[in-house]
Amino acid sequence: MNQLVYLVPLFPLIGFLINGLGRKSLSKSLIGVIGSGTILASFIVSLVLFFNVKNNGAVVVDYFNFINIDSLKISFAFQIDALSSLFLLIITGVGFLIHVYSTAYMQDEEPQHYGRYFAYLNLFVFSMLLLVMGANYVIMFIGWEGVGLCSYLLIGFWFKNDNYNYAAKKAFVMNRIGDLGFLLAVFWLIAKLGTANYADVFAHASSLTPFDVTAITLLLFVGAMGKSAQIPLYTWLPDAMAGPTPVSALIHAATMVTAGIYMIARSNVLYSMSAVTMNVVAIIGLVTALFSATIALKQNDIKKVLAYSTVSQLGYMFLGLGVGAYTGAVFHVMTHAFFKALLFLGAGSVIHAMHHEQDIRKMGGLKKHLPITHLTFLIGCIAISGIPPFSGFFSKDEILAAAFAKNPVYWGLGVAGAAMTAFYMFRLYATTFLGTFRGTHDQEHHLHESPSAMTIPLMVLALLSVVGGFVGVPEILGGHHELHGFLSSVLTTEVAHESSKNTEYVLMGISVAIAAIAIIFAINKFSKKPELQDAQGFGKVLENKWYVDELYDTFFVKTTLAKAKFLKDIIEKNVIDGAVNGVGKLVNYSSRQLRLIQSGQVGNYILFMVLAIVVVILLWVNDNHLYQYISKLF
Amino acid sequence: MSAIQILFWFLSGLALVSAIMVLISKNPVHSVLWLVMVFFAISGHYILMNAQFLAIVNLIVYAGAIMVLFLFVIMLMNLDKTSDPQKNWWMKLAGVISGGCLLMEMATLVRQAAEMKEKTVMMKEGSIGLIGNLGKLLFSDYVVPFEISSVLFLSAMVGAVVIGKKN
Amino acid sequence: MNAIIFSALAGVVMMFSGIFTKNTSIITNVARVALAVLIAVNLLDTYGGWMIAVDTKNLLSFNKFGFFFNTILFVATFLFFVLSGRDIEKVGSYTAEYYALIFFSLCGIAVLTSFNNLLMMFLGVEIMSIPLYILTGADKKNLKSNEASLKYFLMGSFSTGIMLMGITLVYGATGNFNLPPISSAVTGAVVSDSIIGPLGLLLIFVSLCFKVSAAPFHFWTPDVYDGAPSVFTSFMATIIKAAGFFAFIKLFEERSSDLRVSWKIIMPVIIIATLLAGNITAVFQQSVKRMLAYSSIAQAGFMLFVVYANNNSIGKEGILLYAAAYSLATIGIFAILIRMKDYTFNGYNGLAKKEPFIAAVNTILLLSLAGIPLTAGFFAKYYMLAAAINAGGKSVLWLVVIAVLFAAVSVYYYFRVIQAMYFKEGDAEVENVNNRFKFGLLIIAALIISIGILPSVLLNWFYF
Amino acid sequence: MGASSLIVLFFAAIAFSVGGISIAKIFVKGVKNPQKGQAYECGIPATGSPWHQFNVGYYLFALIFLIFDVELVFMYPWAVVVKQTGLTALIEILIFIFILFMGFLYAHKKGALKWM
Repeated sequence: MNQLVYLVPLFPLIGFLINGLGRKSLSKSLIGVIGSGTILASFIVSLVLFFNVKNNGAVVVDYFNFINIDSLKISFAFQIDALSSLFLLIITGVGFLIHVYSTAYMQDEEPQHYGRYFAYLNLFVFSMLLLVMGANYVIMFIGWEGVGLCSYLLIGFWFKNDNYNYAAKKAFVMNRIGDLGFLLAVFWLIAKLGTANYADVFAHASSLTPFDVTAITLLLFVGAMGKSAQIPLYTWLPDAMAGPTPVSALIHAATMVTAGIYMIARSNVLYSMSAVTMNVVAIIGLVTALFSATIALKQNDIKKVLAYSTVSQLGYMFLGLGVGAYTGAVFHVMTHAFFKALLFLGAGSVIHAMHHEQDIRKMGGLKKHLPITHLTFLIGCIAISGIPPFSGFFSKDEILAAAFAKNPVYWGLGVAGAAMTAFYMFRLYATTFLGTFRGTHDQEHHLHESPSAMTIPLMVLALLSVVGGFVGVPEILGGHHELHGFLSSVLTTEVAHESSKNTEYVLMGISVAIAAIAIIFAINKFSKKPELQDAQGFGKVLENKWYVDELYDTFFVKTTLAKAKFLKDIIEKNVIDGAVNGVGKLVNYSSRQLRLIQSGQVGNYILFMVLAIVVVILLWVNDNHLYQYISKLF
Repeated sequence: MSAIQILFWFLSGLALVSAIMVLISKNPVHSVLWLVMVFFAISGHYILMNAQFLAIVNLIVYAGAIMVLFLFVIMLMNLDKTSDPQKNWWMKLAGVISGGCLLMEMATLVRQAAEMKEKTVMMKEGSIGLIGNLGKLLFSDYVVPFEISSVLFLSAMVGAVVIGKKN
Repeated sequence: MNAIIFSALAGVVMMFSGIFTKNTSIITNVARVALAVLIAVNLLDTYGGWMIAVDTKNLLSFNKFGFFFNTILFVATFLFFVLSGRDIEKVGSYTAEYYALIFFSLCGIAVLTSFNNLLMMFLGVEIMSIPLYILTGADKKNLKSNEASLKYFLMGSFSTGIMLMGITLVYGATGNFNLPPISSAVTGAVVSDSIIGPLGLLLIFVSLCFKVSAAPFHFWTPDVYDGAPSVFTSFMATIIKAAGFFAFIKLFEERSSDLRVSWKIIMPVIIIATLLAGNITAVFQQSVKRMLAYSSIAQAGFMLFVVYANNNSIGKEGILLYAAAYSLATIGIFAILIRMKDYTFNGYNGLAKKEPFIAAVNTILLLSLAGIPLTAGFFAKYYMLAAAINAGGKSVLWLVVIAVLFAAVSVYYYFRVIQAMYFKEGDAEVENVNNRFKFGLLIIAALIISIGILPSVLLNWFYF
Repeated sequence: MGASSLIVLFFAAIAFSVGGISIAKIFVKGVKNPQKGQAYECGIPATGSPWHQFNVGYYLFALIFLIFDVELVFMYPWAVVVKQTGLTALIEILIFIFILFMGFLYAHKKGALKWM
């Protein structure tokens, strides 16, 4: 069975090579087929592996010695256990749907850009698979960097537009800052434990001092913050919407942003050892959730709303991790992948129909023109708001229950966040689909439902969003939590203390009720008169994203640029150049002077000779204290 | 101050004075003649040190052959008083100063030297200078340098031809 | 002993060959044959073969190091004859006499490599130098050559005077002409009060510095090398300088401790001065010949390291390697320089297009002088510095650093020639380039590269 | 007598002759005029300066004379000890003379000895 393991990443790699190299020569359809086909193939192999893991447990395949420096041995090995096989399924599954979707969405690109797009997409899936399948932190880091690179390439896909490039650069820099934290943590681990393999690290984890554990986990969390866009390093995700919508769906909703959660879930043994970090993760997750939810309320670009909603949902997942509900967080990752991908693809088909118009104030009343998109988008909104029986309800509820068990205040804020989520989602839904059409005439004239290649993935994802929840129905609602059972082999779920049955019901009831109220209020508010003009007062603050970008610019970007300019102008120009040219001039000058001594008269020469002899004898006569003097000098 | 010491100081004085006169005299012929006087003084020294053969050889070879050569060269170059280039005075001054320093340095060093502490010139001892011993030594121990110096003469001969002969 | 006798005989043969035949090419070939015989005899001598038994009464002592040094210098002269034979004939009408004088100076070198007594050292230096005074003035029509020869003669006799003064003082201190016995410093008690002996040694040191054109005493070198006919300059700059260094090493191998600690002050001062004078003034030269003159001073700076490192095996190997590498390279470069119409840097413009082969060989030789790896020059410089560090330990480190810096400066003016040849357009002209000349250059380039890659090729020869 | 008396005798002779000339120079107030410089009674009046450039042959001859003069000087001690040193010294001096004879032959063949 384990011969198949290497096939999973190999297929996307082959796809990348073929599309990448042949992008000019292959036809569009062929590229599309190759691109999606390789992902489908690895999805099938992942399925096989999933059932193998389900039946006869985890498997670690070691291929060759990647790094071999005396005592440090890092092997290129894959580890397929419950957690990674689940992620494999999510990545390849959702990935495949998005690939099919983008064959249609990117139809009007020229052939070679089309090929380049699919090559980057395949490369992304390859690195994501590497990240997830790696058996030690170093292989994970390779994947970690690979996805960072691909996100940079794909965000800046339309490189002719400068601010897309700027957005790509911003994303890359922010990720790199996070990667630095991750790298330091890995070095720390290797320094302390001499190995990076998960198995060995978790086995010897107890030998680490509390300070080490906290430091490593915090640094790993910094990496996660960079990659999964948490509070300080989140500003790149909204700007990343510059990339094509399927890219946003795949990378900035389903897979890459979940890397951080996967990493923390994978090293749950370390995290559960340090309570300090757990609190930090929980608090940052919660703050991010609320903060970005508030911003989403006032955004007018369809993709920006979804981006901020992703940041807030990620906040929830980190909240889940912070309070120890690892399975809950992973469950939320899965369900979030489904409905967020669905919402993004829906938004994509709306944009596709509206000829790249993204401002919801210029849309409205699309219900009639895009029936399938409207229906699937509605399902997505309901799922994300956490209305039973949709999948969002089960995963979010599990996190909120664990949060309540940990600390009721977390639960309260969490529910407020959920309410806001419901509100802005249905604000978005109402403004775009309900009410009257506010676009230009010819836009209205061209409004048509997206081709089947786009609608089928929407329908599949909609189905998954609905069905996805039943995997983890909690006991109190009658189901037995298969996912929990499946993942328990990897994740040590330490649910604090089981609160009584009826409190559970009460909590669920309250959260669902609040969400429902928010939905109804949003629908009838925005279907009749959507907000068209710019917001004033506090709304304005929200619309401008609390001016966080401007804050970063003034504090970090401007100061570093100023420093760089200083170094360039002052240090570089006169100190270093000056020194180098100075030496050249010195040699030239002294050479001219020395030349004059060579006067040509023998008299001079003998004079110099005699003087030299006098000096030599002088040196010889009082050589002792001269030597002491010199040896003191040197 | 026995007769020998008087003679020694007289000869040294003579040598020094005539050496200086060689430098100072304007007319090259005069300086050559003063040089001859220096050689006489040094031969005197040799005799004092019981090296009669060396004294005579010095007189014959130096005063005889080499001085004649110098005179011919001077005649050849038709040097007379006015023609030699007037060196600027500071060059002469520098020359005197540096020469003086060297002289002073050497003199003080040699004077302090342990071996030379109280001895004056070893007068009239040592028989190495006598022609008999010298000959014996030359043809027994120092044969090799004797033969090799012949090479020196050959190269001098070739040199004379190369430079002297007008082809 | 063979080398001395046979070189003198060869000289005589050359003298009379001038009389019997007027055809210069025959004379050149006779000279080459004579030199080949001389090399053969010397090799015989080295490997214990037939040796004319002469009781040298401890005035001369023959050891493998001396013989091997002879061989290197004789082979270098042989290549010099092969390459620049034609040009010697062009200098003046006394071709045979020039060869005779060269052989006599080789005889002087043979004496110098085996002296064991100050008298013999003086004789060796004289026999080596006097023919050179004449060779410098060989081109009687050219005023510069006469001026150079007179200068060389005056300075040479001045330095010989000082050497004799030194020898007499040493004789005064030690009572005999044998190499001043290794001061008891080596055996512990430092002879502190003896002044005459070390002073004499110092004076000899000064005159040898002159002979080898070390810094404060190098002033004669540029004028003499520039004035003399290029053919003899290349002979003087390489073989005579190397022999000078050999005498330097042989005399100061163990005796440097006589000068007590001042050796550690005087030597670095001289080395730095030499490197400074040689490299810095070379930077600004317009004529390649004068630049090569200064570069020979700079190379002397490097060779001084061996003297500073007094006796250690690396030093011995180093000087062998340096003599070979430096002589071969300079002979080759001069051979090309002589055949150039214009000696200035502009004269070399565009040589690569006109004569690619010659330009290539010239580049290899220049690289070797600059000490770029894969050429003999690199290992030579490496051994020099290694010897210094091996002997001097950490205190010598700063000196080595300075040397390397000056080597970097030297790269500048060596590469100016290469730049002129390859990157500048121009009408560089090289006269009568025939196949034999190219073949000779090829041999030299091959030797330089082979020694560069495998220095042990040369050095093993020395050990077994 | 001894060496020192020899020197005294030698310098007395010089002093005697120089004394005579200098006394004449000091006390005689000779008047110098061009006529006095004329040829005594008859002869072509001297024109130009007495200095005239010597022929290079003189220089050549002086050089060769010097070489053979030194050769002779080396033979002198040989002559003194020829009885004690016997055969070896003879061979040595013969070699020496032979080499220099080579030199002489060379000079002769090269025409160095021909007087212009």
